[in-house]
Amino acid sequence: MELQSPRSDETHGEHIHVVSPKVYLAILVILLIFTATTVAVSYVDLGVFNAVVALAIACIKMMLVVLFFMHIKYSTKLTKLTVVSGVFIFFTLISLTLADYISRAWGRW
Amino acid sequence: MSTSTLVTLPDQSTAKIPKVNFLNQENGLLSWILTLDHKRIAILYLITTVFFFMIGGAAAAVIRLELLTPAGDLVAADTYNKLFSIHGIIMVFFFLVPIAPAVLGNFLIPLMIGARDVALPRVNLLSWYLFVIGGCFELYMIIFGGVDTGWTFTTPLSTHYVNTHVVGAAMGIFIAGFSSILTGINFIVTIHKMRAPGMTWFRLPLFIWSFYATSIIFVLATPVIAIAMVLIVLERVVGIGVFDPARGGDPILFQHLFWFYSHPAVYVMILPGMGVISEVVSTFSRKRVFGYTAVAFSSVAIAVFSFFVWAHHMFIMGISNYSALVFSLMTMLVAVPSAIKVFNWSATMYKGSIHFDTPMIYTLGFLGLFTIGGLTGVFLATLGMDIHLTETYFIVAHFHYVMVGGMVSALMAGIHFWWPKITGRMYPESLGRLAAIILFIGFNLTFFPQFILGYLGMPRRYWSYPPEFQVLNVFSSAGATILAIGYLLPFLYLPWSITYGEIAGSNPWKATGLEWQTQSPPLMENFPEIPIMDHEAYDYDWLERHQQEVASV
Amino acid sequence: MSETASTTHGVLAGAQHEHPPYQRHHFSSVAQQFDASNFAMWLFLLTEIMFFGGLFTSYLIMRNWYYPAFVAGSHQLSIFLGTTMTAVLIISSFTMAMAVWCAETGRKRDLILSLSLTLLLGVVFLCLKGFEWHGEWVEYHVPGLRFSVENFVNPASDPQVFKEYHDKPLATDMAENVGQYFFLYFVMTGMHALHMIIGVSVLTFMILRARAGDYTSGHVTFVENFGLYWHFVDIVWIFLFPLLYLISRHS
Amino acid sequence: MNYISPVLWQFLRKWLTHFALFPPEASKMASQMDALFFFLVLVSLVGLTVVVLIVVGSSMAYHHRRHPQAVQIEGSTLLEATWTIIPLGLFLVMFVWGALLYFRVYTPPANAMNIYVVGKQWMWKAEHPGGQHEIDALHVPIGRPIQLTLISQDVFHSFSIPAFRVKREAIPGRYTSVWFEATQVGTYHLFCTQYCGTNHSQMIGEVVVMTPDDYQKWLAGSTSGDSLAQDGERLFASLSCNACHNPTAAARGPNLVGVYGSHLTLTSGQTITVDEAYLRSAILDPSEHVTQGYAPIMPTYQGQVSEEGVIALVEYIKNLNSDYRIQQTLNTTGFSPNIEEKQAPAGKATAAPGEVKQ
Ligand code: HEA
Ligand code: HEA
Ligand code: HEC
Ligand code: CUA
Ligand SMILES: [Cu+2]
Repeated sequence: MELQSPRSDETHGEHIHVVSPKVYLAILVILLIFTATTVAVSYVDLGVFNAVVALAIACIKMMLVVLFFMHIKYSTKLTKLTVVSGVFIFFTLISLTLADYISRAWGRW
Repeated sequence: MSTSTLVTLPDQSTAKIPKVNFLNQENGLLSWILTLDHKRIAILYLITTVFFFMIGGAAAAVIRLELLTPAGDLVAADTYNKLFSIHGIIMVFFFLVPIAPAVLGNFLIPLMIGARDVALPRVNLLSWYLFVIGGCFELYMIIFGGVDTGWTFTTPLSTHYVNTHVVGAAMGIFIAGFSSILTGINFIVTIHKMRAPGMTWFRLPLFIWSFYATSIIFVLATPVIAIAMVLIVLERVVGIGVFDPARGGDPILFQHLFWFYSHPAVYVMILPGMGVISEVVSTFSRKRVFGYTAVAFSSVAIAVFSFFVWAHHMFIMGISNYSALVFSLMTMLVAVPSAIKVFNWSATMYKGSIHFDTPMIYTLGFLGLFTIGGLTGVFLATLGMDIHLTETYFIVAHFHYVMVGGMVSALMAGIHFWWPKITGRMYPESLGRLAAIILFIGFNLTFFPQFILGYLGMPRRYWSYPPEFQVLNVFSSAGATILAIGYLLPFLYLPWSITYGEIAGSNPWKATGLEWQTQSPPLMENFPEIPIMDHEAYDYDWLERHQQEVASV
Repeated sequence: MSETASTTHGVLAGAQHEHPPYQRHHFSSVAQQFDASNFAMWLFLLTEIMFFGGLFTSYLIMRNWYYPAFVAGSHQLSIFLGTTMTAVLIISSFTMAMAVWCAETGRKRDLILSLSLTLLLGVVFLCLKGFEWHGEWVEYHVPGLRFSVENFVNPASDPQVFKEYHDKPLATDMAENVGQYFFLYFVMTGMHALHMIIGVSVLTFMILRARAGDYTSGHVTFVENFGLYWHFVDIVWIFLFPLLYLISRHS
Repeated sequence: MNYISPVLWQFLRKWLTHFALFPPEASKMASQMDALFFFLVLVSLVGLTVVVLIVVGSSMAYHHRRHPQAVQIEGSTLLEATWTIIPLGLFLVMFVWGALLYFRVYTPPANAMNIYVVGKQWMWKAEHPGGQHEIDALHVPIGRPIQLTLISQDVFHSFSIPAFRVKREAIPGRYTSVWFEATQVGTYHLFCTQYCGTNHSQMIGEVVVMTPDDYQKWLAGSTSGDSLAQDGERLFASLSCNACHNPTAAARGPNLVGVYGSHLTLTSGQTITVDEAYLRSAILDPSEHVTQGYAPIMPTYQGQVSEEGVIALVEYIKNLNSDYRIQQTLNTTGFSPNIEEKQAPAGKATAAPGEVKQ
């Protein structure tokens, strides 16, 4: 094939992976269930864990959307790496900033 | 191999300006301002950023005049504050951050990787327009009274205590920020997806690696200053916000957000220069770059590590001592890749066959000045030392050494190096060398005394100062005059050369990059047909064989 | 590799091949074009992550400093409205995903339907949001412009919320800090709404183009990329919802 | 030269004869800082020399006329490792040394004499424990560790004494501290180094270092009558803090005797140590940290006391070691500050200094 370009690293399929509507529907249902759960859990007193649980559920929901609605599960390594690096720098911003606040001798913590 | 200077290559004496090239392929103002061609957009950027450089330079001139005498006698205190604020804002956000990526990067990335254009030409044009709109905000702000917060917009000064055009300045930066973001996205996509066949990652010129690193910073850091600017504007408009200590906010939070961008941004202001230096050192030593992989990865390392060091600008500003430790350590780490690069460039010259054309002279200047600037940066990163040095002229000297001595020298090297490619003509070589030498001398005279001033304790952003600092300040101002001449010379001979310069031919420096294997100036679509890369970068043997082939055809 | 063999002629001088009309001149293939713009979209979303990153950082710091104020502020928001908005947005993400599927499989009528549903849900979300903002305005909860600490120093002055949560009165200095909560609330939901408005505008434009059959003839890039954007905006809300609405709802 | 400025000529001569590269070393820290500086300069010179030697050496040896054919060298892992590891090692040494110094400058010794400094646009106001106030000046004795507790009333300022090699930002809404021990009698520059608006460059003054005897004389000569703690005591009465904080059984607030330096448990379960910063915060944002066992009823005094007033109150509470003092404030009314031994001058009686009249 003379058209096969020798571009080295990224392999891209000729066609995008088509995700079936059934998957989408399943994800929708799960997302709605999680939404209900997070609301319900917020009415239970878990102390600091309220926030933890709420964020954990949000993270799961995010993962579902990213993996399926946004097709990351079916995409190239490059795209996956892109997403991961974005999230990583996002956490750098948050964690290093908060680390400063937490470690102050007397801040407002 | 010929021993004559490179400028008189056989190729050159017979060369003609190609009949069709990107400069004359289409005509009329509209064909320029609506162009999608990356080379034309680069030229649009060149014109606008140089315009902003003049504004910033004019402000610098008045600053140095004012500092000639200890008393604040030339301009009012307010005016002085506006001058250095405008100088900093314009020089950083509207000159040095955009000029290298948007001019050199735009022009060269597609040519170097063998593509017809950047991946998203329309986005490219859009980013120029955003830049111009942002610039208009700044011009409006300057004309209608300026801003006096310093380029760092320290809260709560900028939000509650000054009544100058902070909103205008912040909006300008916000909009221009999106221009940077779009440029960054465009470059990353282009480098990933548009490389010519055979152009593997490790065959890319090192220039591309450093622009890739720059683009990472553009994409990940710029949005944070965008939101910081939005919060400043909101706080000024509604009177409450997260930065206001009187209403429960925290001004140091602003520092975190600001420097999260602005520290990586200083590497935006040096990485492209490092790319240029790699090309120039190699070409004029006629030798492959020593340790390609190390130089390539150190660019990426600088970009990645630059995200973990921002709080070194806040060592005495009330961050926790433990945080200060971590950030100081990370700063030490980020300095190492720069050191690797400097040594690798030096080693590239070893056993080379060195030509001292203008770009090379600028490069030699870069190596010395960047090393001094970088090492004094390490002084500042050393926690205890920073207590004494911070907020003095030592910092001013540090960052002018890296930004002006380093980056502007590299930029000059780059512009001179690719000028024949951009315009098809040579500039007067002797004037070029003269300007480079004047720049070097003027620069050192201007900014070296500031290191001493800083250690003596002269604070920065001072409109008047105690008389014992005067002598060094006069040296500095005298140096600035020489520096200005060094800048003005290219302003004269480069435009002159567009019409009167010798015709350059496609590869006047006998360089190996793909951009030199096409005509100068190139066609709109860069290459008559997409080239295939079948050799390493900086392969001078390949070049020789290739040229013989061409000659024998 | 076949590189050396093919050095004699350049791969692909554009004119020799048949191009679909939507392939732009500087790309050598449709796949390359799709890859490039898809990747560009992802990079753009990275910048969006960082853009909201600054806000999340501010939020976390203020919330830890002024937790009681954030609880009191949060209690002022209607959980019913918030949950409804979340559901609406999630469903709209689903319809958007379906739109991508329709485009990929060339179903023009279904595509228009999915896009229209997405648009509708987006508009519903914005209306609910506007309704909620209006409520805050009426109740003097807009810091800087129309703000009063009355509801927080004297929770009983807001019988509805009081009946549900029996909030203890806040000291005036803490009550002032509810301003920080609402400042962040307005900035965060405002930025989110701004993204929604942009999304809704683009959707309108897309529906028009879809009717002309633009996306169902193989050129799905635009739909796919817009889908990414829409899902991203959804994700932001997925985080805003617990952070702003669900602070200590028990009590 | 003469033409530019006669002053300049004079200074050029002076400068050439004295050639100052360093500010005077007038504190214990100064020589340590300079030692680090010399080390840094030395390492940098070595590094720079190496680079310059390679570059200039190659330039001369391999000029293309002398060396027409370049030798292509791919690289050398060994060499590259060398110039990665050596700078890294040196940088780490700098880091450790610098960190040690940093902690020394920002960790005041326990026996330091505390002076409060308030920065505001555009002046420095120093408050000595004896009640002496000075503006844009700071008098300190030689040979005694001095701690500065800094705060700003408006924007960021930065308190810098180059001769002592110390500097610290004055931050709105928060105490910061720095310390030094002067070693040389003399007058030194005091700068505001953080840009703070129009007259930033005028926010300067002098630091006067005196022998202990001179210092005592100066203290005696510039006292305004009351010490900081006495000012605080007056405020404590006039703001009716004593209405709740008193030794009676009916007191609604905790007894403040000996609270400074103690460990408190808050309703949030956190334990904290009471320092100046905590006291300040307890007065201005009381509801942020309510002490266990008490209702959050203490009103905020934000906007009612100036930073100087807060300092006076803090100093008062710090020095409270018996109920007797509080009893005193209960016995007097806020408006007649006739505190024991001294008769307050008439006319000063209307409002305690530091109280913001609205
Ligand atoms: C182009 C811009 C640029 C670059 C590249 C740098 C590079 C560096 N900078 Fe600089 N910096 C600025 C621009 C830049 N800086 C600006 C604008 C400010 C001030 C902002 C303001 O407040 O207005 C600033 C301020 C600044 C501070 C804050 C000071 C303060 O506010 O108190 C610090 C502190 O750590 C710092 C450190 C460094 C370091 C460690 C590097 C390193 O990356 C340098 C690495 C390079 C080298 C180290 C040289 C090469 C090394 C060798 C050749 C090895 C030598 C051999 C041996 C040691 C054996 N810089
Ligand atoms: C890219 C960045 C960049 C560049 C190129 C420069 C270039 C120069 N800068 Fe500056 N500078 C900064 C970035 C830069 N600077 C920043 C970020 C600050 C901090 C601001 C702040 O504190 O907020 C600063 C601050 C700063 C100060 C400190 C002010 C203070 O703290 O009080 C000084 C003082 O000497 C100075 C001087 C100079 C000089 C002499 C030049 C020279 O190199 C300039 C030489 C150029 C010319 C002289 C122009 C040539 C002439 C023309 C093109 C024609 C002009 C037309 C007319 C005069 C009509 N700069
Ligand atoms: C209405 C009563 C009241 C008044 C008036 C009052 N306080 Fe308090 N104060 C309290 C209560 C109750 C607490 C404990 C709960 C808390 O920490 O908020 C307290 C706590 C404190 C604390 C923290 C120490 C500790 O043990 O918790 C300090 C310091 C303090 N007050 C100082 C002052 C000063 C100074 C004033 C006057 C300017 C003042 N108070 C006025 C009621 C009051
Ligand atoms: Cu105060 Cu500068
Ligand atoms: Cu930095």
